[in-house]
Amino acid sequence: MTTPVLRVGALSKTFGAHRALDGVDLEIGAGQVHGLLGENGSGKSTLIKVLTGVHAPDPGGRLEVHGRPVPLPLAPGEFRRLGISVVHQDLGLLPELSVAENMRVAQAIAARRAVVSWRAERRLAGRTLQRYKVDVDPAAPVASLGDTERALVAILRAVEELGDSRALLILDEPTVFLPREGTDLLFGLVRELVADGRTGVLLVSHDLHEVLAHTSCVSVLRDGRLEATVDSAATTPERLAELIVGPAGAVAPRSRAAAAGSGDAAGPVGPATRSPRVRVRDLHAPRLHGVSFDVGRGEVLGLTGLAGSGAEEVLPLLYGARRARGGVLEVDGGEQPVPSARPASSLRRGVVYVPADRRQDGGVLEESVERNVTMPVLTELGSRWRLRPRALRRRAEELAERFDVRPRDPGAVFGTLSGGNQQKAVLAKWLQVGPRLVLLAEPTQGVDVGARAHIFGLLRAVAEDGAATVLASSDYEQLATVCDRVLVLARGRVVAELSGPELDPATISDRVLSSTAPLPRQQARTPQTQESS
Amino acid sequence: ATGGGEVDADGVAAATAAVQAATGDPAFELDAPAFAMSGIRGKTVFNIPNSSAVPYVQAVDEESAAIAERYGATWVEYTNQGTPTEHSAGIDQAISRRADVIVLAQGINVDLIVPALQRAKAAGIPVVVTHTLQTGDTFSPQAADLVTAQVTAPFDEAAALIANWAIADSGGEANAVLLTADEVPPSKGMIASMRATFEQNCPACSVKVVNVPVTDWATKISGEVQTALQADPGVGYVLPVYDSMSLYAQQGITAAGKTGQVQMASFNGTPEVLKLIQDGDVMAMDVGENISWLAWSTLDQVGRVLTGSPLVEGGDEKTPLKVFTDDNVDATGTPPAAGKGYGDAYVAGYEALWGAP
Amino acid sequence: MTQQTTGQTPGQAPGQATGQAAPRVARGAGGPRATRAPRVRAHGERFALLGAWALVLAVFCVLRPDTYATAGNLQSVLGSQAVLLIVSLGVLLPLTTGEFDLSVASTLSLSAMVTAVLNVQHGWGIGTAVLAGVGSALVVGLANAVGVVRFGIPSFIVTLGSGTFALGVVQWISGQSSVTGIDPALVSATVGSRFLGVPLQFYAALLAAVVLALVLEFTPLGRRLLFVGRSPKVAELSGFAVDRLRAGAFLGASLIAGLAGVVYAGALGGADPSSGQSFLLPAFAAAYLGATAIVPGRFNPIGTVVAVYFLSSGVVGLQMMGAQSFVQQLFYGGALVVAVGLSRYVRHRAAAAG
Amino acid sequence: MTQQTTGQTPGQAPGQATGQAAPRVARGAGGPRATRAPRVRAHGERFALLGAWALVLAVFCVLRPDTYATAGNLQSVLGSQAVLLIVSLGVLLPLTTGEFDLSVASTLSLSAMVTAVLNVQHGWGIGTAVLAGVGSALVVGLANAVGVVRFGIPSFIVTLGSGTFALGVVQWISGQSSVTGIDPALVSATVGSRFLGVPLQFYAALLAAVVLALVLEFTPLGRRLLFVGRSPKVAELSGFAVDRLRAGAFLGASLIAGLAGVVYAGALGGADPSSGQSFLLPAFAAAYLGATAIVPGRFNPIGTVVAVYFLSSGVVGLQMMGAQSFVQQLFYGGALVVAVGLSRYVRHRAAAAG
Ligand SMILES: Nc1ncnc2c1ncn2[C@@H]1O[C@H](COP(=O)(O)OP(=O)(O)OP(=O)(O)O)[C@@H](O)[C@H]1O
Ligand SMILES: Nc1ncnc2c1ncn2[C@@H]1O[C@H](COP(=O)(O)OP(=O)(O)OP(=O)(O)O)[C@@H](O)[C@H]1O
Ligand SMILES: O[C@@H]1[C@@H](O)[C@H](O)OC[C@H]1O
Ligand SMILES: [Mg+2]
Ligand SMILES: [Mg+2]
Repeated sequence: MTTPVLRVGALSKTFGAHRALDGVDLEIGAGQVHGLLGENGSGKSTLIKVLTGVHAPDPGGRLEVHGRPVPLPLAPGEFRRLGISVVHQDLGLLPELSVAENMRVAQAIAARRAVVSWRAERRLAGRTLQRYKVDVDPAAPVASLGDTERALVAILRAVEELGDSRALLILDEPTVFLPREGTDLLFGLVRELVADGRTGVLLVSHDLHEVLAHTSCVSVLRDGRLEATVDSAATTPERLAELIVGPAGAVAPRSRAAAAGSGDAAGPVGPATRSPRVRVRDLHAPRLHGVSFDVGRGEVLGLTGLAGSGAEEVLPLLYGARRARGGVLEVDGGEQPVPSARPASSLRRGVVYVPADRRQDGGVLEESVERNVTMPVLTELGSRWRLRPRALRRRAEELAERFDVRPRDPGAVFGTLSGGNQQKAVLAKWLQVGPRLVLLAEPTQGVDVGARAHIFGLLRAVAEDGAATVLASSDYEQLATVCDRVLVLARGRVVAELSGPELDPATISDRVLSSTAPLPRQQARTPQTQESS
Repeated sequence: ATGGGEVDADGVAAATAAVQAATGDPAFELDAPAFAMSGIRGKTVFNIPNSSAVPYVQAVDEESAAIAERYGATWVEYTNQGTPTEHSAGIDQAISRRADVIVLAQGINVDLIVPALQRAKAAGIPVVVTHTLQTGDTFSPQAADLVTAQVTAPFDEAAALIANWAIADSGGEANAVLLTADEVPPSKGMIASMRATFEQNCPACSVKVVNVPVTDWATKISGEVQTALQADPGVGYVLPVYDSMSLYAQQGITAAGKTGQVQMASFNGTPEVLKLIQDGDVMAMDVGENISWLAWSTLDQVGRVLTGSPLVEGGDEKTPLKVFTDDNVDATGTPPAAGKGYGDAYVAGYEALWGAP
Repeated sequence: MTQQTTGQTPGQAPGQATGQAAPRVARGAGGPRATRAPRVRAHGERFALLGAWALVLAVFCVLRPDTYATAGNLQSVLGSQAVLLIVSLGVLLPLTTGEFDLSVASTLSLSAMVTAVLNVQHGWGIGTAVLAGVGSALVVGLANAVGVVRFGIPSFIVTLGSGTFALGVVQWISGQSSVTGIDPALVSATVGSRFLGVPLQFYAALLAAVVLALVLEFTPLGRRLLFVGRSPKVAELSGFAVDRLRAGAFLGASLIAGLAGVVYAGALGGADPSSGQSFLLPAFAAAYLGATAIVPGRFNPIGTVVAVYFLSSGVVGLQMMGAQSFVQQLFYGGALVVAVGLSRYVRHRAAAAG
Repeated sequence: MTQQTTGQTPGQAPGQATGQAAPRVARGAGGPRATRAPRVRAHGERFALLGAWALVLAVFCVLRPDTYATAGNLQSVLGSQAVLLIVSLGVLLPLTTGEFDLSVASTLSLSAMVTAVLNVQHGWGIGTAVLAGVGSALVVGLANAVGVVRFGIPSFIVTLGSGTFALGVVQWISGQSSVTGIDPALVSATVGSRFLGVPLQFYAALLAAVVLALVLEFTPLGRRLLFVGRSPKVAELSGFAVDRLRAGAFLGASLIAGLAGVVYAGALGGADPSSGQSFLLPAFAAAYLGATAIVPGRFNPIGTVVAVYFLSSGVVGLQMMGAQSFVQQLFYGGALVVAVGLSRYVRHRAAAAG
């Protein structure tokens, strides 16, 4: 057997009193796609940050690349020279710069040349994009790209950055932004990459099926310790879930019934039997051409579609986080034109929105969990002129308990929570207000299996209370699990409605893929939010 | 500081006399050759004031411009915010406009614009510096032959009057805080003059000097004054060398709760400060210089340069000082106005020297 | 409505910029409450600046027992910084929402000058003159709000511009000279009357600080302003009227600066066209330094009070020692950096031990 | 090594702050290159400020054909702004990396004063005196870098403090008075000699601007600095030595300010302790205004050059018209806000049309 591209030994990392990594040993072989799994907060991101020199590990850890020992901690940027490159979960793109500037930054910078020609760089970036058949204009600002396109740009950048000493490509939850087509493109690319026999891939993901489908072996972290490394071919999702959360933990939910929690045997009530609580009529936006639907009391409606289909646009438009061109939203009989919606007015109508990008939009990283989760209820728990600190604290404690936010300390700084716990806190922030309409974008993105089940349960409970829920996601598994009904969008229109027995991941996937091809890129890329009031 | 000695009655008498002598309307004492001011007709005077943001400076320039225009010259005012960079740029502008004379007015430090003055000299444009040096003083060697003429001012005499007034007012037992700004050219001489006067006329007086750079006047003077009054409760006089400091100093006295116990005297005769004498009890005396008179004296020397007439030797135009107190301040008008309260001997005097326009 | 947030928002083209400086004190921070440090250590940072102040007082009391360690001196230290303190509170508001207001000093001058000119030269009653002065200040605030919130111009440049413009107006209406002889009632209401030996303006400034502190810490409004500063995007999605809050912060800053101008006019017994400018940098220094104390990591009024008096206690001590003005500068500059550095150090220690 | 990024880094407690103002010109922005606006429109913004400059020149040439529209006047406008231009380039570097340097003006004074004192009072050769002057400037830069990068103190307060301290040193070594009579060789190298009627200092400043522009636009270093300013987090994750880059920006700013001080000493033929301060706000104004031109949305040297001359052309024109100094203030303040506002407007239009 060849030397592994990367080997770490006895790697630990302590933050204050907390040991995020605890004596981890890991080996990634050449030509191998190696999965890395673990609960939220188990240390995955920390491991990656050690490998990229962001964190200095505790003394005693070892690192070998291509069999050569490398002293720790790594100097800034050293990982580059070792042939390691990373796609961080937040992608690490600068929206205000062009695709080419973003893609070529490392090469342009690493070059010993004194001068960079951005024209040449643009050409090179264009070539890379072409080679992988990604139709993006290298001169376009990243801000004008959709999520998928951004993810592809980030991934292509990382592949290019591997350079000649190519050793390891790290993907930290690369697929959460990607619909199926993007995922396929990505893994096609990954296979091509490892085929050279010199490169390994470390894939961090919470999607057990995906991991099993695309890796040759999987390591599982629990509380910073390596729980096991198993052969992907010889294991099952259930076994993995057990490794992740421990034998006593929950098992990945396979059905709505399971998601609804124990004892809730009652299946979803069909839409026909519900009185519609929410009506959306003729929603128009640059990428939406007349979308209409109803959502019943207690119903969970899914929205999905390929990138550019408009599915991911609907929620921010309804909430007023972006401006629609036309359309009407009716909640409990009260009508309002969508273009005049604003977050504040939506909230007053009982409409809440949980954005997909929690780090950017969900909460303020440097403030405490308490301050974050109580944002919408400041006056409710106090008065217009007075806060009630004790009431706020109590509410935060309750929410942390109910939504299983870890650590359970409302004084903890939001930004220090692991990704999954941030998501739980953001959900807590919105679901506490007793909403009439819940708009959820990718609610379990980056959330571990245990927490995912918990979140599904919470969503169910909100629905039981009578809220109408619209859930936009490209996770078909999730849609099948929690939704009563799923609408598939393409070219800015609803092209299919699935319910009852059709609600399984494979069918949803079929319908999405068979919906007409996505919009030409050209159009898909036009800035979505130009029309100002 | 001095102090601790016996009260010197002779000194007090001398001080009182000196102050008394300066309370009347001054006479025109300049003794210089006559010349025809009409010769400046058609010439361009390019005036660069120290800073256009100082009202006192502005008032002098406005009066100068009026006189120059009366005699047919063009007066160009280079408004600026008081930095050496602007002063240099002003000289370049004067050169490019082919001015006939450049006036540097009211305290520009010529040493900081030597390179520009060299360009003016190369361009053959004479430079007149006004109201910057103490009468009798000369420029540094590097600047001396770049300046054609100057108009000096009796800064030291004014300072001595302030000291004498405090001596007289206290009956020879003044405990005074002197406020200065070292970086302003005449300041050091003025402080020396005040010290010398106290030493000579008042062995029992004590003196403390506090320096506050101009840029800090607004934020620091008030605090400094309060601190000084706190540190020595016996202080009875605060004597700023320039009366633009007195607004802030008065604030310090008020804030220290010493209104009625501490008095101020200063120099310049700025109308707003004279108004403080009229209005309140803190500002008690101001040594005034007649703004109009300064304008006429400027024009006198400038006219001599432009017409090639003999210069006033050393630049001593014998511009007078007048002491204003509650007794005579109303002569400057209510509210006080620039140029009022000094009589008009200078008009007749200069017109006699210059002839008709 | 043009939205100004970090990310993209409706009504804005992507690639559209707000161009804003975000003068946060604490980027990745939440203050020691948020850290897991033991309470004792956490208090170390909260009270580090108070400690430094006490130290300065102690040193000078020992060095100058007869003059420094007197009630009179204390009264004079307290009484003399009122205007600076009020202006510092003014800059603090926009800083909290992530914006700079460099126009406060000119706004102060404008308010003082309008009040003085109308009262002295046009014979208006002091009450109406004061109202007009404060009104003129609000006009500057309105211009700032419109420039920043509506047109999306960086606040640094809008307020630099509006401040310069306002100063021009001051010079214009004053004829570039001081205006003295304001109504004695105003003088008496600021420096003329005393309570416990300290002029009334001190109590006015203190009251302002306390009110502002209560608003920022204990009202929904204060919480909202803070969140707007931390992340406009999150604040907006949380339903806060971000534009109105930011505009309000600018108006509030101008209102406070306008009041400072009125107090200044009372303290001077008039107004002068230029001296207000000298408050600008000290006000920012106090706001930033104050953000290391009491509620570390946040701009906060009580911390600002401590900062102002810490600095002035040192300067007064040096003055009593007869130190030259450059020594005061050295102290001022050095104290700023050392005090902030120290508070970071305390926090580090606390974190390391936690 | 202490990392300063948005996220969390070793050696820093959670809740630990770098507390930095990020004076970005363009937050979510990319400028017109980035928008899909037709090229003409895009050029609209790039060249709007140049157009405004041309307009100002044209207006005054018409109003004052004999005095304004002369080679002499042009030469004097160009020649007189060299020091301001160099200082503006100094503030631009830290601005690019998202930091403020408020100490540049004091650094300039320090460098000028050290040079003058050593040359005039201690008889050092002008070459070594200049080196010492620039060296003293670098000490300030080092202090800034250490304070900001190592201790994580907000740059606003570090540089306010270090600037105040440096000014104290200037007052100290100068005895609070001007030091004149510097070696004529320095005078001749700055304002004494001319090329095409314009003093050499102008060409020095222009050269500095061009070099800096090339560095920022066409070298890896420039790109890194830009990335650090836009997102320290991303830059760090991309493996840049963020700390070193930010430290380097402060050192670079001080170096440039030090050179500006040397030029200033040459232009004055000496040094004075206070006038350097007057460059501070205009330098920031020029940097921010310049960020609306040539490469809109980024602080850029050539835009800064245009901004400096746009403003000074207007002020000189007003001076020639005999406008009072308050009119100059009104122009300056108004032009700042209007120019930036206009460039936003052009961008909006472009975006709307694209
Ligand atoms: N800079 C830090 N300071 C303090 N604690 C930290 C820091 N970074 C991470 N942690 C803690 O270390 C633990 C591991 O976090 P890490 O981000 O590696 O988890 P993860 O496996 O990536 O989780 P997720 O799946 O949610 O992303 C968590 O408890 C987290 O709160
Ligand atoms: N500003 C911050 N302060 C404290 N800790 C932080 C901060 N930023 C990031 N972290 C820590 O870094 C860890 C990793 O964050 P990262 O953004 O890489 O992924 P994540 O948010 O954990 O998402 P996920 O699993 O869902 O990967 C978090 O667990 C968090 O503890
Ligand atoms: O003439 C000057 C005067 O205007 C100012 O008050 O101080 C210094 C003097 O040079
Ligand atoms: Mg993670
Ligand atoms: Mg009186």
